Amino acid sequence: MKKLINDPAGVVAEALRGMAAAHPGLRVDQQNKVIYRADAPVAGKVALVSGGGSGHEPLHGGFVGLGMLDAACAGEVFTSPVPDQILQATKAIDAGAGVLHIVKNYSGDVMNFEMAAEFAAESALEVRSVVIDDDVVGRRGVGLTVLVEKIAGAAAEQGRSLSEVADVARKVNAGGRSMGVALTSCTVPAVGRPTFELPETDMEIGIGIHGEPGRQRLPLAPAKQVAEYLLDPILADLDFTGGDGVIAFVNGMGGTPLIELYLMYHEVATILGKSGVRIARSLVGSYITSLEMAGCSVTVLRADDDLLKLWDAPVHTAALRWGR
Amino acid sequence: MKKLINDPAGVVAEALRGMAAAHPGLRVDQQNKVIYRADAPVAGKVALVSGGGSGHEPLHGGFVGLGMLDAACAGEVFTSPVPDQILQATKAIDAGAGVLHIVKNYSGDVMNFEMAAEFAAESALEVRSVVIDDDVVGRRGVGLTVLVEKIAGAAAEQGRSLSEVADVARKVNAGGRSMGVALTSCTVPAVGRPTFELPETDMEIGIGIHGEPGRQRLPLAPAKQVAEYLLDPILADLDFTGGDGVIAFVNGMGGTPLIELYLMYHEVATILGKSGVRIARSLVGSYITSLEMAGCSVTVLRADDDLLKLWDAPVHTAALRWGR
Amino acid sequence: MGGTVNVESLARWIRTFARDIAANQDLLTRLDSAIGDADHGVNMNRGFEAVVAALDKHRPSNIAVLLRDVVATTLLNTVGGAAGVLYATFFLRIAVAAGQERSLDDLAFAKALRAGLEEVAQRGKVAAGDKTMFDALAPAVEALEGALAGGAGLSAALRRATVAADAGRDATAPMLARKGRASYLGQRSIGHQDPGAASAALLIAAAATALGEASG
Amino acid sequence: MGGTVNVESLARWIRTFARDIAANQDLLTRLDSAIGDADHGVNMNRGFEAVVAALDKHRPSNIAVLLRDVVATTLLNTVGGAAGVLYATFFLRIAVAAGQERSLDDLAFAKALRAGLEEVAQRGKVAAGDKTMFDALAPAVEALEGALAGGAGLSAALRRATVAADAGRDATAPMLARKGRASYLGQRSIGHQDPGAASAALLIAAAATALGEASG
Ligand SMILES: Nc1ncnc2c1ncn2[C@@H]1O[C@H](COP(=O)(O)OP(=O)(O)O)[C@@H](O)[C@H]1O
Ligand SMILES: Nc1ncnc2c1ncn2[C@@H]1O[C@H](COP(=O)(O)OP(=O)(O)O)[C@@H](O)[C@H]1O
Ligand SMILES: [Mg+2]
Ligand SMILES: [Mg+2]
Ligand SMILES: [Mg+2]
Ligand SMILES: [Mg+2]
Repeated sequence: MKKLINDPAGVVAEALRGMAAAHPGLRVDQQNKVIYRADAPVAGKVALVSGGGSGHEPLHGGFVGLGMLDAACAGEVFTSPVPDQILQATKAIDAGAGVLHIVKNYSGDVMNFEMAAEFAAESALEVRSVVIDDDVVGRRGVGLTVLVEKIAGAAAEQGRSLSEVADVARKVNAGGRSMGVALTSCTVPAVGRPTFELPETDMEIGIGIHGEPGRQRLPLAPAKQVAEYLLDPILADLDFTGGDGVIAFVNGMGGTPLIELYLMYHEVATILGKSGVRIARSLVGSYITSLEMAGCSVTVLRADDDLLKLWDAPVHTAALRWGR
Repeated sequence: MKKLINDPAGVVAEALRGMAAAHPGLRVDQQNKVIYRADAPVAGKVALVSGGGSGHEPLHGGFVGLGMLDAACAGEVFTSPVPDQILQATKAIDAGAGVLHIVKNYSGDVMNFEMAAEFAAESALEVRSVVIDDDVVGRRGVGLTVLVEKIAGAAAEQGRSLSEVADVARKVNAGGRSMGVALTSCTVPAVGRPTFELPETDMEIGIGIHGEPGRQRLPLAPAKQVAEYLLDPILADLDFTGGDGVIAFVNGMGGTPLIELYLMYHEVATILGKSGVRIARSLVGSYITSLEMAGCSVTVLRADDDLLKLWDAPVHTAALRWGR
Repeated sequence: MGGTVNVESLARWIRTFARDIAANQDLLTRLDSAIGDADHGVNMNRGFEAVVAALDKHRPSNIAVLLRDVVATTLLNTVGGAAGVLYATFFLRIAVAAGQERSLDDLAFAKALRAGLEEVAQRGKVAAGDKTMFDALAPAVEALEGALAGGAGLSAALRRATVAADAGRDATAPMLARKGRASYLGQRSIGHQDPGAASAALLIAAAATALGEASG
Repeated sequence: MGGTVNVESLARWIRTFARDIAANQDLLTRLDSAIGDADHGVNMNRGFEAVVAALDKHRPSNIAVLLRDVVATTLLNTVGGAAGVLYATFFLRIAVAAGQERSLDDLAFAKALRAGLEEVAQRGKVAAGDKTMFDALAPAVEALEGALAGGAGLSAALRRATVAADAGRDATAPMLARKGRASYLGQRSIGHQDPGAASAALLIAAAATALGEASG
């Protein structure tokens, strides 16, 4: 296992220390492993919490800040956070306007957030949950999570109500689909060996973000072909033509360099163009990763005018930043 | 070779197409492989050109935009651009206030930029060159290049003159040092096999950014130890205490995930703290890479008030964005 | 003077399970590598190490305090993932069933396990054949109930439960996963034993060891 | 009817070198993997493929047009890296020395090579023993000059130059690199042949083949 780490058991805590040191705009609760906007709770604003296993950086901690999340709960690597963490975060950021939980659709995440929401309800906190399940293969929460956090975050920043923000998040979830490919596996630090073996000649299609094997193992193929493997099921699942176009997102899994992601984006844009899908906005980079896995995912989100405006709205986080 | 590419010979051109498609704020000359600010030449402003081999993305193309570069010339993978490209770019962005060439200190880059500058002089263009050589091992241009482009770019945006902007760039170069480590090699697409073999148990200390072997091969070590290997020679080379503090930059080589970079940043910040070096600003992420190489580099830049203000000034590029 | 299952024997059960998890951590993680995300052994071991540390510090006055405050709460806050919630839920529900008691008789213990099982099913929205820990736990509880109803002592009944849990665990191998991460693999989940079923079978075996011997 | 070296034989030299580069592309890249960035063979081959394509299209009227407009300019715009500039510089300087001539005699050719060599040294700020292409080129030019001065014909002189270039190339192996990427390796550059010296030795050998045979 070749990693820049010390004790495998301390990876998450030590990385959080680094985040805290690097970003004065964040406040990190080391004890509970929660990353907060330094100015949370933000008076009058619906608060957004997300979280999940670590190893997907910059997700979620890198998306805490103005226009996106108020708090992110970091679990162990690939292991959902625990209810107590989530509850702490929920309490800490609630500014009276209610709290939205953004949850990726994995048993563990869903159940831990569910319990946290039950506990929060006992404390008379108003919590809504949105479960993200954009992956066309397994209805897991993958790339779209980034777009949900950005867009719902902008809606909250605008002063919309809890149910309105939840509706925006659900609309994004309903209109977005993703699909991923792995060229290599990845190694959970505490395990010390790759989660699965992938021969030099093969790739895994239909992966999630936890280094789990995909739906199908295929021989390596040119980028053009890989883009088709990823987009065909996405385009078959939902109609993306018409409307105000789409947000197209090519995401790296952690070990794939940007030059390849841009090359893939070229292929994706070409296929979408041929399919009559208009790209209104795009995002290319490694935003939701699986440790050092090589590979990428493609997300396509049907956008309307409201979603595009929310997308364009200012965002100031460690990993996503634009506007104002 | 596991890469998301088509024909190895087409990687650079296809990635540039992706960049052009993804970033409406850029104009890409596919023929000459030059990435321009869409609004270049910017009237009255000193223009900045950089460039080098591809495979270091987001460097340099990702740093074209307001507050940073006006043009970036992309060479083949790990091969410097050619004089004609650089000359084209120089001519295209010159707005009458002169052009600064930011050149990393490699024989190939230096000689190609030199020839381009000679040709430009024949066309009566005013060109200055700054050669970046921050690497403590081999005086190559590495991580500091990103900081030079940011800071000199801000100076140009402020309306400073060519010689003033060149002076700023030289001041940054004089006050910054870097050192890198590789955990794995990388594979040049046209070659198809890793540049060097690195056993599972070893790492290379003192690498550059071209997948070349480093100065020393050592057994893998914990992050804390690696941080010392990198910082000791940096701190021995230059005094970073006092003044207005430093900009500390932990850079990923392409295949190392962000969670490890933050963990490394924690170690770096700890050592700097113990050494009496005050961190005024920081940057953590993969900004100057070697394809999919796993590893990182550390850059420390002595900053004064002027440099910090220039660092904080607005920048709007594909890969670095803040302010206004 | 009360039932056959008491705070001490239950604590022994937990400690035995913790030891078996440690011994099988690598196996559980390997199973989870094949069809999941390679963390089940690591997660369970982290949690049960913390539980044992908590047990070393506290002397729970009754079953509810043991299983809720020491076991379930610790698991909830240290394991994470699907298994963390589900095991915590299981013990929490047993704690509720036990109330303020210091001991339970065989039938009350079996009833408590049944309640725990049902709460797991509800929390996990899981049914038999989904290829989860439920497929080891459910036959075990059923075998326990059957044996006790047939007049067996707790020790013999737990031995039968262990056989049933092991069979249930083995039966997950040919199943197509419908819950948890393994479900994303579709057909490719077939042929691999479910890691949660494997840890659940260890839990029942630990009960046979720790509670069975206590009751003779 | 002028000297022994003319536009046609020089074009043959370039084509021969291009063929040898293609045949040795992998070797050159391997040498560059050991102490550089693994692109010398790829770079040189890309450049000389383009040069041959340009040669196929143009019929250069004199040496200067051949070596400047066809060879040097093409190399300059397609090779990149250190070797691109240096080889382009070399041919450019020879072109300047040749002026508008369609052919050169032996001594004029040797003088042109000397001028090219010196321009390379100046552009590369390189000297003997720095472990670069200079270490193959310089002894080759010297051997050529010596042989011609001693009365040898061009063919024999180029054969001696080839031997000198090969020896110069081999001698780079034990050197500590002081220029180019290999210099970053410090002591570790010792024991590896310099890739640019290897391609330069091919260039001289190609001259012996293409120019030597022409002049008999
Ligand atoms: N919805 C569910 N209901 C019951 N058991 C489940 C469910 N989801 C997962 N499991 C069990 O949890 C086990 C995986 O646990 P673990 O690996 O620790 O968590 P995670 O899947 O979150 O990584 C699976 O093998 C399965 O037995
Ligand atoms: N300053 C220099 N002077 C002379 N030759 C040099 C110099 N720098 C590099 N070289 C030669 O160039 C060769 C490397 O060429 P190549 O690999 O194509 O370029 P790059 O080093 O830019 O990748 C070296 O082996 C060396 O012979
Ligand atoms: Mg997990
Ligand atoms: Mg090169
Ligand atoms: Mg798991
Ligand atoms: Mg090279």
